[in-house]
This record gives sequence, structure tokens and C-alpha cells, in this order.
Amino acid sequence: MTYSILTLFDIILVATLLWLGWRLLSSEDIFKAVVLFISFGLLMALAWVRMRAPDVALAEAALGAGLTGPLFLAALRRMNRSHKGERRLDIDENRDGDHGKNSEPT
Amino acid sequence: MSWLHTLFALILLPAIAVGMIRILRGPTAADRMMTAQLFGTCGVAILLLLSAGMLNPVLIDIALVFALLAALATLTFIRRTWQGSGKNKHGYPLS
Amino acid sequence: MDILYHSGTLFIVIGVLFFLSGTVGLIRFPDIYTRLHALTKADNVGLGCVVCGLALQSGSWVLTVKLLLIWLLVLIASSASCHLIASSAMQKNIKPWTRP
Amino acid sequence: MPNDNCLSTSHTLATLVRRSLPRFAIFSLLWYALAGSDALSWVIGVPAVLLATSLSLSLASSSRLNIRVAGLLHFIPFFLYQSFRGGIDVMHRALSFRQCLDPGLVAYTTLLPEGSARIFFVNTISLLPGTLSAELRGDQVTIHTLDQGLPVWANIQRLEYHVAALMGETGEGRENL
Repeated sequence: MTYSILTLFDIILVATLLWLGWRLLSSEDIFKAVVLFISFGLLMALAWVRMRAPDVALAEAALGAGLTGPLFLAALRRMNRSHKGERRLDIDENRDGDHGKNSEPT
Repeated sequence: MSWLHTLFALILLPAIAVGMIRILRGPTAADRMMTAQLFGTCGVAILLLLSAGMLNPVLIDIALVFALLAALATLTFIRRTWQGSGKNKHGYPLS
Repeated sequence: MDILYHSGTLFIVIGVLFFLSGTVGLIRFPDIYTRLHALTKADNVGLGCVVCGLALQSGSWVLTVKLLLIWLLVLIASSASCHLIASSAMQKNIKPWTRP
Repeated sequence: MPNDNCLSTSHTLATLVRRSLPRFAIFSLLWYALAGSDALSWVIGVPAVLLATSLSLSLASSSRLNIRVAGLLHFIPFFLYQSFRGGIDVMHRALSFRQCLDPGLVAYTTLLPEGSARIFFVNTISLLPGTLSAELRGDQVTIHTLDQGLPVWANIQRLEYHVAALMGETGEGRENL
């Protein structure tokens, strides 16, 4: 009983991971890709757990979701700033104005 | 009778998968980030249930790391990416 | 022992239901503030119920303390980040959705 | 913000010990809960606990956090019950066939003093049924509510009362209004 449930769990997990990876690579909005990457790290940690490698899962959770995520976010901000050619700190108010935001007025 | 816990973990996994729609769609950046936070909380619950289902107490430690680090990403996002600078306009005490 | 186990299972079922309804709310609700409601409340309560259920079933003090610690951490982290998201959304003048 | 004036008195050492001892005890208990009863784990544990104590002392704000035990005993059941109700409320709204939302913003002026009590209050608002703290400017809290028909003010006043009792801030309070 447990094994069949776990097999189903694995199938859903792998399918979600593949879908996530595909969307992550094909996404045009970089911020969306970063968030998808963080989620990918979290799910990948679950996958390592299922492969009975809890130590790798621990490292994946710490590095994949906890360290690279914030690093990517900080890098995104810096990239955005240099992309605009500005050195001022408080300028990039609507960073996501170019792609995502269409319904909320700013 | 640990299959019951595994079953609950299995039920929670689609909750994560469906939440991904919000990442793909969600109009503002914060909507996407919120969903990553949902993944963190849901991931903690799945890990706790799996640790009972797979009879492996080590997974609880991984859940602890999840709980700590999922929030870190959200906070970095708010402070660094979304909210202009780190300057704080309303006097919300940061310390 | 049996009663403890079954009441733990009941708690876990309730917690899983909370999680599912939180996800449904995240998909269905119209704007960022209402989605924050769904996320923070449903997920924290859901995790609380799951933790309570597992603690009832675990029967060991150290494990119970650890589980409660995880819940406390998630509680603090998510309520703080919820407030931060809401306040910076206000700061960016995102209008709350109102009933038409 | 570091504050040095509290350590500048003559009994610096006594103050330091009195402030650090509870933290030390709490962090030691935490380590025990995390690492288990293995005696060898304290090789890492003792430095970690010392580091955590010194870090938490240097990060602590000037307003001392004095939590009343009686207040805590009243607060925990209140908090658990209210957050459970909040979960039920959200579940009902999310799963109901028609969308029954009527969101709006409510302004509230808190009487809690600046510092940890106010921060704690603002963060717990988000766990009450139907309310979410959206903004904090000085003592003005802007609250987003899921349903304007809910008794938001009454709920929040009760929470404020409980937080005041928890933090030992009773006395100067509601009766001035």
C-alpha cells in the first residue's frame, strides 16, 4: 500500500519537476524564471528525499532555495539597474512594469 | 499504518502543483513570490508527513531548513527587488 | 494510545483540508491582498493542525518540541513577510479590489 | 540600533549576566531539542549557544521584552482559537460556490507603545479572522479586511488588550478614549 502511494507521489513529483523546468527555461520574464527556480529547488529537495538521500536534500534546500534564490534576486536588481544605465538607488520602482503588470495601476 | 501519512503527503503535492498557476499568471511580482512562500509552507508539511510515512526522523531537520529559508527569499525579494531601495519611507522599524 | 493516534489523524485531515482551501483561495481570490489572506491564514492553521496531529502521534517530547519549533518559525516568518508584502504593495499604490 | 547607555552604569557585569542568562538557558534548551541527548554534540553546541546569546544581546532593542506568564497563558488559547477561526473563515470564503468577498480598508489607532509590543501586535493582526495589517505609520495601522461586515474594530481591540496584558503594558490604555 505504502509503495503504490509512494510511486504515485514520485510520478506526480517528477511530472511537476519536468513541467516546472520547461516553464523555467522557456520563460521570457527573468523574474518569473527566478521564482520558478526557487520553487524548483524546493521540489528538487523533495525529490532527493524520495531518493533516500536526505543529506543531499538538506544541501539542496539550503543552497538551491535559500542561497541562490536571494542571490539571484539581488543580481536581478543590480542587472536591472545597470541595464537602465543608472546608478541611483531609488529609481527602479516599477521593475516589473515591462512584462508582468497589466491590471494594477501603479 | 504509515501509508496514511504518505497518502496525505500525496494529497498535498497537487496543492503545490496547482499553486504554480499563480506563478505563471499572477499579475504582480509579489503574487509570484507569495506562491514561492506557499511552496515553502506546503513543503514543510509534506516533509513532516513523509517523515512519518517513510519512518525517517531525519526529514524533520530538512523541514526546519525549509521553514527558515523559504522566508529568506521572500524577505530578500521585498527588501531588494520590489521595494525600490532599502530606504524605508514610513518609519517601519527594521530592527 | 489508540485514541491519541486517531485524534492525531483527524487533526492531520483537517490540516490538509486547510492547505487545499488555501491553494484554492490563492487561485480564486481577485487581488493581492485577498490572496495574502488566503495564504497566511489557511497555511499557518493548516501547518498547525498537521503539526498537532503528528505531535499527538509521535509520543516523544523531543520530537514534539521540534515540531512546535518548526511551526513557530513558519508562523513568525510568514506573518512578517505577509505584512511586508502588504505594506510595500500599499506603498506602490496598488488599489485593493472592491466589490463592484 | 545599539544602545550603550544601559551598560554604562557601575554594575555593568551584573546587568549583563542578568540579561544574558535567560537567553543562554533558552538557547541551550533549543540546542538540546535540535541535537538530541548526544553528549558529544555539545562540542559544537556550546560555541553555538554562546554565539547565539551574544548575537541576540547585540541585536536586542532598548525596550526590554518582559513577557508576563499570566498574559501568555491567556494569550495562547486566544491566539489558537482566533487563528483557527481565521482559517475556517478563509476556507469558507475560498470554497463557497459564489464569491462572498467584500474587502475594504480600515484605519486603526493603536495605543500600544512603540517597540516590540507594537510590532508583535501588527504581526498578529494578520492571523485574526478576516484581517490583515497592510501598513504601519507611527501608531496608525491600516488594516485590510476580507469582509466589511465583520466586527473588525471589536476583534482588534480584544487583540490589543491581550497583547497589552502579554507585554505588561496595562494601565495606560483604552479608558482614555
